[in-house]
Order: sequence, then structure tokens, then C-alpha cells
Amino acid sequence: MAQAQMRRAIESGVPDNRPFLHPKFAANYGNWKYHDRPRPGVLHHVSHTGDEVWSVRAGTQRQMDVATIRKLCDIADRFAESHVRFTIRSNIEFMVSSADKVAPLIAELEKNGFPVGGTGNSVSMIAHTQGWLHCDIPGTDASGAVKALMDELIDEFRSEQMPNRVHLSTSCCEINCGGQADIAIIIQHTKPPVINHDLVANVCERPAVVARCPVAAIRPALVNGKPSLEVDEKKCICCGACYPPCPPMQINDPEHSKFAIWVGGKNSNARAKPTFMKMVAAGIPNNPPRWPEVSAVVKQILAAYKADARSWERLSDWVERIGWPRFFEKTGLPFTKYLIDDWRGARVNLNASAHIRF
Amino acid sequence: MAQAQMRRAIESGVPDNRPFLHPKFAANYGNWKYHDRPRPGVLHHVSHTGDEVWSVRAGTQRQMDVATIRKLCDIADRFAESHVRFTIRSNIEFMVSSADKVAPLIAELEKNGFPVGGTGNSVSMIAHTQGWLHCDIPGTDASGAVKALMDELIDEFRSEQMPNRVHLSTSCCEINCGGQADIAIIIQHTKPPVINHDLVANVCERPAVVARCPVAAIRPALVNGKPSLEVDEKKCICCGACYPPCPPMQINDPEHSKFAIWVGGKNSNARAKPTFMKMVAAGIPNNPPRWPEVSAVVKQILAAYKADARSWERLSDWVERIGWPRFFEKTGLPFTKYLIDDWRGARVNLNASAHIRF
Amino acid sequence: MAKQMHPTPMLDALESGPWPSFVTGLKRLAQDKDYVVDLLGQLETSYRTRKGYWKGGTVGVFGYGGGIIPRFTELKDEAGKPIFPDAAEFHTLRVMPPAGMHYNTDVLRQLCDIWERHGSGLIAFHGQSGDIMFQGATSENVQKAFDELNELGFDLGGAGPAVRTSMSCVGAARCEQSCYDEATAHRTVINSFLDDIHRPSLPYKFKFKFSGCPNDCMNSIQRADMAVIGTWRDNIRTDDALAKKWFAKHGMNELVNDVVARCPTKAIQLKEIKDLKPGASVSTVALNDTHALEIENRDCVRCMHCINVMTGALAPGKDKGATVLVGGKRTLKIGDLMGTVVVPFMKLESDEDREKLVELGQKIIDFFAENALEHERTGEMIERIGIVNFLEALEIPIDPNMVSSPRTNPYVRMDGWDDEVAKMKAAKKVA
Amino acid sequence: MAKQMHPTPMLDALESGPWPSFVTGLKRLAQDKDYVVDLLGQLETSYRTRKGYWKGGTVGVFGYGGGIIPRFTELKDEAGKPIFPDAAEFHTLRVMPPAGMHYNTDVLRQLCDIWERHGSGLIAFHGQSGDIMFQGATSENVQKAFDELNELGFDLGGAGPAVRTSMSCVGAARCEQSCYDEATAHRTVINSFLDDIHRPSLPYKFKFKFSGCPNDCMNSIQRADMAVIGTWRDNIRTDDALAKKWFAKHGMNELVNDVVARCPTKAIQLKEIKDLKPGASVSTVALNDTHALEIENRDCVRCMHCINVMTGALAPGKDKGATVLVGGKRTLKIGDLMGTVVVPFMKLESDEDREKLVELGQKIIDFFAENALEHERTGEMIERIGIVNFLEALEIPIDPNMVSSPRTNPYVRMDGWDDEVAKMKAAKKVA
Ligand code: SRM
Ligand code: SRM
Ligand code: SRM
Ligand code: SRM
Ligand code: SF4
Ligand code: SF4
Ligand code: SF4
Ligand code: SF4
Ligand code: SF4
Ligand code: SF4
Ligand code: SF4
Ligand code: SF4
Repeated sequence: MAQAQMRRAIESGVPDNRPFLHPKFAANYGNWKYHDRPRPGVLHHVSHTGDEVWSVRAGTQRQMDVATIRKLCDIADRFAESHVRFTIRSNIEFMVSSADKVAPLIAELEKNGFPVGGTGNSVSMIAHTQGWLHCDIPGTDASGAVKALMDELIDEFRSEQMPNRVHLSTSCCEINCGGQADIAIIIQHTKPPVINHDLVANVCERPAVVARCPVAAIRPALVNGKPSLEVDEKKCICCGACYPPCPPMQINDPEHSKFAIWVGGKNSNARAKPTFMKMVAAGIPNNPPRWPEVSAVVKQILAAYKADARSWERLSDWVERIGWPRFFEKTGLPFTKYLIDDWRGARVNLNASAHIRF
Repeated sequence: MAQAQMRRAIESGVPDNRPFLHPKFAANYGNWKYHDRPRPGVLHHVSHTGDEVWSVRAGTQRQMDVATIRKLCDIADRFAESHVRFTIRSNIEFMVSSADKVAPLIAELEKNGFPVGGTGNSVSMIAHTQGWLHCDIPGTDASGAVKALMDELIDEFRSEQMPNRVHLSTSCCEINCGGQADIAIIIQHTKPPVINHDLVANVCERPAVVARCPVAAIRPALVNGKPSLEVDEKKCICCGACYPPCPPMQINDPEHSKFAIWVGGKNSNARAKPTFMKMVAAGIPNNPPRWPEVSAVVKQILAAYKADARSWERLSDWVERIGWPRFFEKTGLPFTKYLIDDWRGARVNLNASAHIRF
Repeated sequence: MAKQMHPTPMLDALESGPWPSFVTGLKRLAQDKDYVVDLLGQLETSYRTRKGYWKGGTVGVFGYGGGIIPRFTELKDEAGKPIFPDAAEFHTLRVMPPAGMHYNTDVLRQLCDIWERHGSGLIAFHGQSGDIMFQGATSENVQKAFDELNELGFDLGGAGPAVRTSMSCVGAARCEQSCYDEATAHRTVINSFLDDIHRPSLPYKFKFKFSGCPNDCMNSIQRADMAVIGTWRDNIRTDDALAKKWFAKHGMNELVNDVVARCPTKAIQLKEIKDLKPGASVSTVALNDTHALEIENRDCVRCMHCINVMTGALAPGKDKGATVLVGGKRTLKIGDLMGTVVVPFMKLESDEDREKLVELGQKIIDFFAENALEHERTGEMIERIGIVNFLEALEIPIDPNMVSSPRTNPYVRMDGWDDEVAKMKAAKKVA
Repeated sequence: MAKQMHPTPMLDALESGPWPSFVTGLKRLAQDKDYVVDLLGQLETSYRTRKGYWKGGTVGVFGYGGGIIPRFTELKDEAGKPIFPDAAEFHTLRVMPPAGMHYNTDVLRQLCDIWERHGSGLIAFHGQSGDIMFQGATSENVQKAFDELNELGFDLGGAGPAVRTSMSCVGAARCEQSCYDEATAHRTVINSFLDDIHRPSLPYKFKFKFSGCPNDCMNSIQRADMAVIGTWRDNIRTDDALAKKWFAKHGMNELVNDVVARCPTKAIQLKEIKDLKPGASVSTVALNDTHALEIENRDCVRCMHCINVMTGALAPGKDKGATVLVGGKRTLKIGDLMGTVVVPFMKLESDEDREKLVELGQKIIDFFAENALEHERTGEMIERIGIVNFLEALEIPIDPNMVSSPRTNPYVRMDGWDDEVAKMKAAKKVA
């Protein structure tokens, strides 16, 4: 039997990170005192014992070929101390234990096309997802849209000129694996799924699909004598939740799967409690390879935020101060009825007060 | 025919208030400049023309016999200028056009048992409802509970020593005609209705009653062969909504209709947006004629607020600053699971953050 | 001299203490009226048994379908006879007050006289909806009392599924914060809906309330289907003389802690006079020779707080009007609802302005009448159908001031986006 | 040398510009691998047609039920043959990283070597759940790649209805804000649930995330079924030397506007040194010879803001631990949910402390496994059954820190009130 010969997995789980820690990290573990940023892209941490470490942050394309990774390793071996880490935003960090190693390391990274930055009040790398490269349900690509946008935002990545840190995310379907962010770019379908009735019977577990629809718009139905599904198009909110469990319910559409832009998601507890992001623009075409319309809206929002927010105001703090009417005015984005919430508990998003801005 | 002889109503609607306005009000209508309060119970308004008017506010029992009203009219004729008005809290206001009339007027009011106060940062008269005196669904009395409590709070009515104005309300059933308030005292039933099945068929329109229940706990049923109703006691939240349309569904119970105390309702837009009140105490016995347990809890809350709030903080502003854990600590009230919301949209009342007070 | 009093040991306990006692008042009435003697008997029973003994019924005045709250006793002996027969009927007349609840002693005395003749002699100033409640008349006397009250110029208010009696604050008559003529708006609106008040035929009650400014002394936001709250669009007005007087009395700490720090949007800043940056949307006011307040009116949300604290030194602007909110109400049956903004601003100065307010009310009531379920209030209806559908039916343009935040949920079908944007742009060009 | 490249005009447009290009990377791989040549062909087709062409399937490694994301091409000709046959299978291995995502170059090179041998050569550092994603292997090669990765000390992460791969912040390794040993907690917890990771059998996915302080650099609150966020109970620590250095550099205006005014609860006050009121719950720090900050720690909600701005001058206290929140997730199917507090504070210093965290996780997962509907996350389950039922099942005592406000709705049956109060009092006496 083939199986009998197969290797049994060692269920080792999460590897111990101690062997990988930079020696200064290991030595001062849990004993750091403060940090500063000598320049954008560089963090300087000082421990209670007086030990110091410099971390240099650089952008990557996340989905890297082995040559790129080996190149980064070469740089780490030659210009740093052979230890690196990745951030939650797929930036890479190189640690060095003396200040004079910082400048040569930066020069080498930049020379090899890895922009240094993403710290403090910069626009960091965009958290992103799989898209056409790998996912089975994407309405668009992720890596491409991110590359195109980061090309345009690279100066903001390299400098720290924003009022506070700016975190972006992109997601290639409404499921939004990219998550809440200061600015999130997400596919928004605008038409109900087109059902390939021939396939439903074989491929889809119909009760499960019916249960998956958040607005109960799907009914089992007989189509051409075969068991299939039927969508009440009046109810359907085009979310695409039926598509993963039932691929014949094609939700993606080259024309009608558009982009929406969301702002003001904040996960940190700094100052105000965490906030959900809000939809502020929609109907943006899905236009590969460089999605210029998406970049334009994002840049419009960033420009307004940069010009008007006070220091330490995250995007949500800024809007909290200036109000939504002014946000739409300053960004030039249209406020339409679609931006008024009508989902569960939507009432909390209505203005239940006489607080008005003129 | 009797009807033919009957007088046809003059549908005059809301009467014109001009004939009743104090002359200074009429002369300076819409042209007031500012006001101050020379002492508790007295408002001094100055118009843009320099005209001045003093309003002296006194407490009443709201439900007044004609002798009381005539007494107030006598005082108005002899010590004021024959014009009065009532406030939303059933206080009466006497207007005079010179400062020297204020003191004698106050003396006369106090002499006749009408406490002067209720302005500014005082505890004003309690907004209240009908109770056993008149309503068809009350769990308790209103006028009596208010009289008993105002007896105890009269010093706070006569002075202005609270951090900001304090508005109280009482309501004799969960319907809460008394409304949102800084502190609201409301009947809370704790047992499902006891159904008098003999009467249901005659008295209640059964579908309407079924529709009225907010948790769909009522089903039509045959009881002893007669059409009646049946309550799923597991679902029933003892709200009493079924009782007005169907009096045989007796919700009031001498023992199990208790009091709950709510705090932090604020309707004004000053500072924060208006806020809903929150339940902070329950299980308080319905104990006529003077409901001492209710007064005790209200006074506990008022004492904590008075001692700890900063100036201009309404009760809701104060708790917003100190937090709910501290509120329960400072008032000595127990926080139990029943105080955690579980109704529609309850999630907005959960702590979705790491903001914690220790 | 009426019949002998029933013993009322529990009610007697409400005669002691400094606050005016309604029991003492009732006893005074009982001296002349058997009616009230028996009322006290029933009330004492309620106090003893902790039970209510009234039930409703149908009593009205000729030509009207509402305005009376009928009460018949349920406290009966085994033979089904009332235990307190003289108080077997105890109906209330709800009578609409003049706006702002102003009276002179003459009219008050006349009201007393009428009610002494035909009723119990007990009057509540006022009910929580604003009615003068004439409490306690027999079925027979209700019409008589009404006829006399009506001749005096008063009319019944609402009850049942009807437009209800309304309230407006003292406002323009005495209050410097008033942003419109509350009394005239109140009277104009309510008197346009008398048929809907007197002949209940809506799905459920509908309440208007009028507050002259965002202090909302009428609690309209939590209690009115349609709340009309005064506000202004231009800059906060200032008065240096009063500001200096205030500052001299209260000092810097109070200024910072009570005014500057409490502005919800940080629209107010304390500045040295030399650093002031005047501008089209900026108000400034001097506190002394060196210091001043600077208010960025575009950040101000018209909360009233600074104006309340420094009355006269700061004041609402001159371009006044009102915000209209819809849907406030109590708990039944989906939980308490506050009104929410449907018209961020409308002028309310001329008769034409007020006519527009009446029209808005009419449109809302018509829509309510046609679309609400039975026993459903406007707030619940809007919750069910969605505010956007409501606004579209009313042809009210969308405005970001209607939301505290845009949608946080992607669950919406939005293939009409481009059309909406085009419509908006077209509308802007026209305006 | 691999086969000839397909024309990729659209993808080529992603090679220009300064940001590192994944297309350039793929082309580099394509030089040696037909596999990637065809991958580029399919991707270019997606760019042109704006459609995805992958579908799922079942591929795994021996002994495990999850951890592989299988992908089969759907881009076929009329005969049903793949148009890009060399890339007909493109599976991803999700591999759990070391906590904090630390590596040395040695191990990175070994990972590259393995993936060059058995896969496409494309690795993502990291997926949004934290996995190292080895993207692109044929069904045949998946096991080979896994065996080598596993020998190197790595293991598969989660996929499907399973406990998922977790993330923890850099934390104690480098960050002065760290309030517990994130990496040890992360590893201890996750390695206690390996069976639930490798053999998916829960109602739906379950995610843990670990952030060392309320800055929540792991976005745990919106993305974790169970979020463990560091915090502290005692007073904020201070360092006069660093505070004076900060003040000298930034000045009074920044102090007031960026620190004092931004404290969400006004817990920080600027004071003259002579006016400071020290006390058991007060932290003070000097800014120069005359001025200081005074923090009332009982009002502080541990938001981190002041500490962020004045790093080192202000620092978390010494009595550290973590807050646990449950129920965060994305939109499907009732809308985005943030986690909410279920344990306001627990110590996380010793192995026993961490054992308690594992026990809590186990209890929650057990309850989830038994009570959630299919495809229902913890947040949705709690929304459905109510947080109180959830807490009672877990035997977690009620605490007002769990709510942002007590109930605003009277709709609850509360005849157990007295018993609850008695229970609470008894519990307090014991404690
Ligand atoms: C490296 C990283 C953690 C990791 O283990 O990967 C990290 C590291 C630090 N974060 Fe973070 N944060 C990191 C992602 C985040 C995230 C999550 C994200 O990026 O999606 C958040 C939450 C975002 C949100 O609220 O939506 C986050 C919210 C913060 C905050 C709160 C900011 C605020 O004002 O709201 C601080 C405090 C600050 O800025 O001083 C902070 C501060 C820091 C400090 C200064 C902590 C310290 O003392 O060392 C670290 C250096 C930050 C810098 O870039 O200047 N970090 N930080 C992450 C770097 C991401 C990147 O490459 O850009
Ligand atoms: C690969 C990854 C995106 C990326 O490029 O980084 C990803 C990709 C997919 N996600 Fe995700 N999710 C990924 C992180 C997330 C996150 C972020 C996180 O874990 O912090 C979320 C939001 C947090 C959450 O769990 O709610 C997320 C929320 C979802 C959801 C919505 C879950 C929900 O309850 O609302 C789905 C849909 C589902 O599971 O039915 C989903 C489903 C999927 C599927 C399996 C699509 C499907 O149903 O077939 C995608 C497989 C793509 C592929 O071909 O590899 N993915 N997904 C991330 C996992 C990589 C890794 O293991 O490190
Ligand atoms: C007479 C009355 C209106 C009426 O037409 O009847 C009235 C009159 C004034 N109110 Fe009021 N308010 C009156 C009920 C209310 C109510 C409603 C209530 O009592 O149920 C509210 C809303 C309560 C709430 O938020 O829940 C109300 C919220 C205010 C506020 C906002 C206070 C705050 O900080 O939240 C102010 C501003 C202030 O205090 O300076 C205010 C201010 C005023 C001023 C100072 C306005 C003025 O410049 O003349 C008036 C004198 C108040 C005083 O007592 O010192 N009035 N005021 C009401 C007196 C009730 C009483 O007898 O106690
Ligand atoms: C008399 C009064 C209390 C008082 O003593 O002041 C009162 C008394 C009653 N209210 Fe009320 N409500 C009174 C003002 C209010 C208010 C306050 C207001 O109007 O601003 C409210 C809250 C605002 C609102 O409308 O939501 C109020 C909310 C209710 C409700 C709940 C309505 C809802 O939609 O949630 C009911 C129940 C119902 O109508 O089914 C209700 C029902 C009743 C009934 C008719 C009980 C019933 O269903 O049989 C009570 C008749 C008592 C009686 O014997 O006179 N009463 N009721 C107030 C009317 C006097 C007046 O006309 O001036
Ligand atoms: S966002 Fe949607 S399309 Fe993109 S990786 Fe996640 S599940 Fe796939
Ligand atoms: S797209 Fe969403 S709403 Fe429409 S049928 Fe599918 S699951 Fe239901
Ligand atoms: S609160 Fe209830 S019992 Fe009291 S008057 Fe209103 S409806 Fe009647
Ligand atoms: S008391 Fe309320 S919940 Fe219970 S049956 Fe009656 S209406 Fe329903
Ligand atoms: S609502 Fe405004 S205008 Fe009316 S009385 Fe109150 S403070 Fe004055
Ligand atoms: S009225 Fe305007 S400026 Fe004044 S406190 Fe309110 S929001 Fe601030
Ligand atoms: S979450 Fe806190 S402890 Fe962890 S890296 Fe971020 S700031 Fe440091
Ligand atoms: S950490 Fe505490 S003191 Fe500092 S800003 Fe936040 S709440 Fe205020």
C-alpha cells in the first residue's frame, strides 16, 4: 500500500523563534525602554540595560520569487547581521547593533530596488490578498493593484509626512480577507449571480448554499427539470456569499464587479476605541493592469487627510473632528443614498441628534 | 333625537397664547439678549432693548385641586403681575418686571407651601405619570412616589448645588410615559402575565394581541374549550405590552412588579449627542405609601454624582468620564448579568475595545 | 358637606413632608364632593393591595372620536356592584394648552370654575404630552364640561391612533437661545391637523414637538415622531462686554475646563488677541485686553454648550431656522428610538416657511398613514423600510448630515451608483 | 531554460515603476520553469478577461485534513483541456511561521531551496493569517515539499473549519510596550490545538491573535475569534529624564495638543509642580523645573496614546497581563464584528498563567464546537445566543468592563435579580 510507505508528519506546530531572534532581541527580551526613529524606515530601540538596536524596514512585493528572497538574505549577511523579520504588512526588517551600519544597509537596499520606509507617519505597505493569482473566487487581482498603487505612493512610504500612520488594505472580493484599514479597497459586486443551472445539481450542496445567503434570497428550484437554485433578484444584495460553496453561481463579472473605497477603520485602541471602516466611494471600474481610477480616489483621500488632519489624528480621528459633510466636501467625493446604512442595527449610524455642521 | 340637540364643537385647536403672555414677553418676543440667576428659583432675563423680567419658579403637585390653583392665582395677582406659565416639569413660573417684587413673592410662595427652586443646577420636579389614580395599566402609583421622593429632595430643589441640572422621571409601567431622564424610576415586571382565560374570548382581539408581543411569545390556544391565548413563559420578557390590548393578561402583580432605576438619559444636544438611559438597579420593591427603597437608591446615585462630577457634567457626561465600573463602585450598586443588554443591536453596548479601567 | 371619608391611613402618610401634597388637595375637594370621597377610597385600596382598578371604555364628545380617556371602576363587590359607587366613572378630558403654557389668572380661574361645576375639581398642569388634564368626570358630565371649555376657547387634544397634542418651549417669549417662533410654528402646524387629532384614524399615534434650540427643553428627540429643533447656519454671535464680564467673574480655569475643553468638536480655541485669525467662518470674542476665544464655525455642531455657559457673550447666529428629526418614541416594541435628522435646516421665519413645515408634516403623515402597520410608530416604520426609502418617498434630498457615519456594511445592491451621482451633479448645477 | 514565454502585455505594465514587482519575480522564475511560464499565461488571461480561473478541490498531506489550498485550472479549451497545461495545478502550502516572524538567513535559504525543488519558487511572507504561503505546487509535489519543510522544523497551518494559524507582534523581542511574552503565549496556545488545526472538524474557522499592548499591531480585535491584548493594572511608569528630553524638543503646544488634549478620558492633567497631588493611583512626571504631568490612573483606560507619544517618559505599569476579547471577524454574514471583552485582565507571566489561557481557549472552542451552527463564527454565535449565556457556560464572572454601557432596553426577564445579587455578594466575601 502506497500510504503505508508515506512519511508520518511531525506535528511540531509553531517553531520556537529563539534560534531566529537577533542576539540583541534575545538578550533584551522584555526589557526594552524606549525607541525613536532617526529617519524614516529606521527604528532605534534602547533597552533598560543601555543596549541598542537599529531596525531598518524595507518594502517587498510579498509574493516573492526565491531569487528575491536570496537577494534579501545576501544583503542581510553582508550589510546586517543575518537576522531579519517580516512585519504584518509584509515589510522586511533588518536588525543591526551599531548606528554606523544603518546608512550602508539602506543604500544597498535602495540600490537593489527595496524602498526603505513604512515606519511612523508614513503610508506603509498595503495588506493584500490573493486575487487572480491564486484564489478561487476573486473579482480582481490583488498583487497587481497593490503594485500599481504603491508605485504612486512610494514617496509617502519613504517619508513620514502624514499626520499619523496610514494603513491600507485591498481585497479581491467582498469577503475582505484584507481587513479593516484606514483606507480599504474592496471589490463590490453590483449584479446578482448568474447561475449555470446545468452544473448546480452536481457541484452544489443546495441546502448549504441556501443557508449561506445573508438575506435569504436563494430558493431551491427546478430548472429545465433539473434541481437547481433560483435567486430573488429584488432581495439579492450581490454579496457573493453563495459563490464559494456553489461556483455555478457566478458572481464575478468583468463589467459589474466594481471597486468600493472604505475609510476610517482603526484597530488600535489609541485615543478612541477601535472603529469600523465606512464606505465612501463606489462604482469604480475594475481596470487592470494598473487600476488608475482606484489610485486616483485613494490619492484624493490621502491628499485631503494630509492637508487637513492634525498631528496624531488617524483618518478616523480626523473625520471625527471635521465631520462627514466636510469629509465629502474636502475629498470631492459624492455622497449618495447608497452610503446610508440599511443593514442590521443601521439606526446607530443615523444622526440621532441636532449636531449639524454648516 | 338627542344628538340633534347637541352642541357642535368649535374646532379651535391650540389657543393663541398672545393674550396670556406677560407684557414683557410680548414686548420683547424673540429679542432677548441674556439671562442670569440671581438666586435659585429665579431667572432674570434681559432683552436687547434693556427690558428686564424676573421669573420665579415654584414646585407644584401637578395634579392640583381647584383651591390650590386659585391660591396660586391669588399669589400671582397680589405678589406678581397676574401672568404665570407652567414648565414641562409642572413647575409654575411667576413673572415680575421689577427686582424688588422677587423677594416678597418668594416669601409668599414658601409661606403657602410652594417651594421655590428648580432652576439651574438643581434637582427639578420629577416628570411623572398617572398611576393608580387614573391609568388602566399601572403597576404602581406615580403622584405618591413623586411626593415621597420630592419630600426628600426638596433641599436639592431649592438650591443649585448639583454639577448640572438633574431631571428625574417616574413611570408606573414599562411603557414609560415619563420618558428618558438623568434618573428614571420605572416599573419592571418580573413574571409573565397571569391569564384569566374566561375573559379572553370576549374582551380581546386575539390576533392584535399576538402581534403586539415583541418576542412573539403569545399563541392563540383553546383553554377549557374556549378560544384563549397562551404564553411561552421561556420567551416572555414580562414587558406587559399584551396587557393594554387584553386586560385579562394581568401583568401587574403586587409582589413581582418591581422597580428598576435607569440613569444617563440626556435629551439635550449640549456637548455630547443625546444619550439613552441605562438600567443600573432593579428588584426594588413596590412599597407604598412612601417607597423608601426607591428613594434610597436615587439618593445614593445623586450623592455619588454630586460628590464626584465636575461642573457642567450631566449624569451621562460624568459616567462617560469615570466609566461604568467606577459608577457601580461609587454608588455601591451591584452589577449583575441582567444589566448586560441582549436586545436588538445589543452588541453596540458591549465593550469592543481594550479600553478597561482598573 | 359631602359624605363621610373612608379611612385612608396610607394616603395620609403622603400628607406629611414639605412638598405640596396631592392627597391634601384631594381631601380638600372631598369636603364638598362625594365623588372625591369615593375616589380616595379606591385609591387607598390600590395603595393597600398594590393593584390598579380602572378600565377603559368608550366615552366621547359629540363630533369627536378622541380626546377623552374614559375610566370605569373595576373594584366591585361579589354582586358586581362598585365598592365606591360615587367614583365609578372617572374620565379625563385632554385639553390643548396655549403654546408655551402661558396663562393669566383670569383664564385659570375660569378653568377652575368649569371643572368645579362638572368634574372632580382636579386638574393636572400638564400631562406628559402637554395637555391640561381635567381629571375625573362622569360620562354624563363630559360633554357639559367640554362645551364650556370649548366656549372659553379651548379644544380637546389627541388620544388613540391620532395626531397628538404638542408642546413647545417658552422660547422666543423669554429665552435668548430661541431660533424660531416656536409658538407660531406649534400653533400653525397643530391647527392644520385638527381633523387627525379629533378623529383618530392613523395606524398609531403621531407626535410633534417644538424646541427653540438644540438644548431641546421639550425632550423632542426622544418623544416626538416629528421634532422641530431650532438652529442656525451662520456664525455664533459675540458680545465683548458680556464676555469680559463673564471672564472677570469666572476666570481662566473655568474658561478652559468648562468652555474650551467641553466643546465636543474642539471648535473653540483660547488665543492671545494678537494671534487671532479672523475669517469668514470665524467668531472671536475678547475676554480681557490680551486673551480671546476663537471659534471655527465650520467645526461647530451647534451643540449650544459654550453659548449656555456664556449666555449673551456668545449667542446663536442670525441666519436661524430649524432641524427636523423623525421617529423618536418609547420602547414598544423594538426599543427606544431617538428621532433622526431628515431635514438638516429649514428657515422658519415667514408664513410661507411655516407652510412648508406643515406640508412636510402632511407628507410624512400621509406616508405614515399609508405605509405603517397597525400600532407601528414612524420610528419603527422607518426602521422596517429603511430611511432611504422614506426619504425618497418624501422627495427629500440625501445629505451627509443625516448620518453619524456612512455605511459600515457592504450589504447593499448598488448598480444605480452612477445614476445617483449623475442626478446629484445635475441637481447641484441647477441649485 | 524553460519553454517560450506567452505574450503578457498587461502584466508587463506592472514591471515599470519603483515598487518591487511580483511580475518581474515571476518572469525570473519562468526562465527555469515551464510551470511559471504557464502560470503567467493564465494570469495574463485573467488580466485581459477580468475573470479568475482557479477552482478548489481536495489535496492534502498524509495524516492531515487541512493546510493545503488546492487550485486546479478552469481555463480550458473546447475539448476540456487546460490551455496552460503546465500550470493546471497550483496548490498552496500554508506553513506556520515562528512567532513574531523572525528568521535568520540560513533558514530562509533552506526554505527557498526546498521550494525551488518542489514548487513554483514563489513564497509569500506572509498571508493575512500569518502563514508562510508556499504558492504553487502540483498534487504530486505537495507531500514532498511538506516532508522537507517538516523535517526543517516547520508544520502546516490551518484551512477550512479548523483552528487557524496565529500571529503575534514583535512585542517583547523589541518593543518597549510589550505587556506579556507574546511569542511564548502564541506558541503555547497554538501548539495545544494542533489536532484542531490539522484535522478540521469545527463548525467553522477559529482564529487566535496575540498583541502585546492595546496598540494591537496584529489587528486582533477585528480579526480574531479570541484576541489576547496586553495591558496592565497598576500605574503608568514615568521617567523624568526622558520626559524632560521630550519636552525640551517638543514644547508646550505639542504637549497640550498632542498629549493632554488627546487623552480619551481626560486622565492626564498639566500642572505646576507645586500643585501636584500625588496619591496611590497617581503618576507624575516632571517636564522641566516648574511643570509636570499628573495622571489619574483610575481614569486611564490604557489606550496607549500618551505612552506612544512620549515613549519611555511614560510606560505601561509593572503589574502586566492581558485582556481577552472574543468574536472578531469579517462581514459574512451579519456584518463586521469586533471582539468584545470576556476577560478584562489575566496575568500571563508563568507557565501556569499560560496554562489558564490555554484552558480558556479550550473551553471556548469546546463550547463553539458544540453550539455554533455550521459556518457560524464565534462572534455570530454570541450574537445569536447572547453574551451572558456564553459567559455563564464558560463560568466567567460578569464585570462592568465587559460593556460600554449597561442595558438601554427593559426587555428582559429578571426575576433572578435577588439571587444574582446574593451570589455576587457571596463571591465577593470569598474573594
Ligand atoms: C512591526 C509592527 C508589528 C509587527 O510585529 O509586525 C509594528 C511595530 C510597531 N508599532 Fe504598530 N506595528 C505594526 C503594525 C501595526 C498595526 C497593524 C497593521 O499595520 O495593519 C496597527 C493597528 C492599525 C490600526 O489601528 O488599524 C499598529 C498600531 C500601532 C500604533 C497605534 C497608532 C494609532 O495612533 O492609532 C502604534 C503607536 C504609535 O504609532 O506610536 C504602534 C507602534 C508601533 C511601534 C512604535 C511599537 C514600538 O514601540 O516598537 C513599532 C514601530 C512602529 C513604526 O512603524 O514606527 N503601532 N501597528 C507592524 C508594522 C507594520 C508595517 O510594516 O507597517
Ligand atoms: C490567503 C489569504 C489572503 C492572503 O492572500 O493573505 C486568504 C484567502 C482566502 N480566504 Fe480569507 N484569507 C486570508 C486571511 C483572512 C483574514 C485575515 C486574518 O486571518 O486575520 C480574514 C479576516 C478575518 C476573519 O477570519 O474574519 C479572512 C476572511 C475570510 C472569510 C470570511 C470569514 C467570515 O467569517 O466572515 C472567508 C470566507 C469563508 O471562510 O467562507 C475567507 C476565505 C478565503 C478563501 C479560502 C476563499 C474561499 O472561500 O475559497 C481564500 C483562499 C485564497 C487562496 O487561494 O489562497 N477568508 N481571510 C489569507 C490567509 C493566508 C494565511 O493563511 O496566512
Ligand atoms: C422652562 C423650561 C422650558 C419650558 O418651556 O418649560 C426650560 C427653560 C430653560 N432652559 Fe431648559 N427648560 C426646561 C426644561 C428642559 C429640559 C426638559 C426636561 O426638563 O425634561 C431639558 C432637556 C433635558 C435633557 O437633556 O434630558 C432642558 C435642557 C436645557 C439645557 C441643556 C442642559 C445640558 O447641559 O444638558 C439648558 C442649558 C443650560 O443649562 O444652560 C437649558 C437652559 C434653559 C434656559 C436657561 C434657557 C434660557 O436661556 O432661558 C431656561 C431656564 C432654565 C433654568 O431652569 O435655569 N435647558 N431644559 C423647562 C423647565 C423645566 C423645569 O421646570 O425644570
Ligand atoms: C396621561 C399620560 C401620562 C401623564 O400622566 O402625563 C399618559 C398616559 C397614558 N399613556 Fe402615555 N401618557 C402620556 C404621555 C406619553 C408620553 C410623553 C409624550 O407624549 O411626550 C409618551 C412617550 C413618547 C411616545 O409617544 O413614545 C407616552 C408613551 C405611551 C405609550 C408607548 C408608545 C410607543 O409607541 O412606544 C403608550 C402605549 C400605547 O399607546 O399603546 C402609552 C399609553 C398611555 C395610556 C393611554 C395607557 C393605555 O394604553 O391605556 C395612558 C392613559 C393614562 C390615563 O389614564 O390618562 N403612552 N405617553 C401622558 C399624556 C398626557 C397628555 O395628553 O398630556
Ligand atoms: S478577498 Fe476574496 S478573492 Fe481575495 S483572497 Fe480573500 S476570499 Fe479570495
Ligand atoms: S449574492 Fe449574496 S445576496 Fe445574492 S443570492 Fe448570493 S448570497 Fe444571496
Ligand atoms: S407609564 Fe404606564 S401606567 Fe403610567 S400612565 Fe403611562 S401607560 Fe399608564
Ligand atoms: S408580557 Fe410582553 S413578552 Fe410577555 S407575553 Fe406579554 S407582550 Fe409578550
Ligand atoms: S429649547 Fe432652547 S429656545 Fe427653547 S427654552 Fe430651551 S433653551 Fe430656550
Ligand atoms: S456650540 Fe459649537 S462651538 Fe460651542 S461648544 Fe457647541 S460645538 Fe463647540
Ligand atoms: S502591539 Fe504593542 S507590544 Fe506589540 S508591537 Fe505593537 S506596540 Fe509593541
Ligand atoms: S493611556 Fe491612559 S492616560 Fe494615556 S492617553 Fe490613554 S487613557 Fe489617557
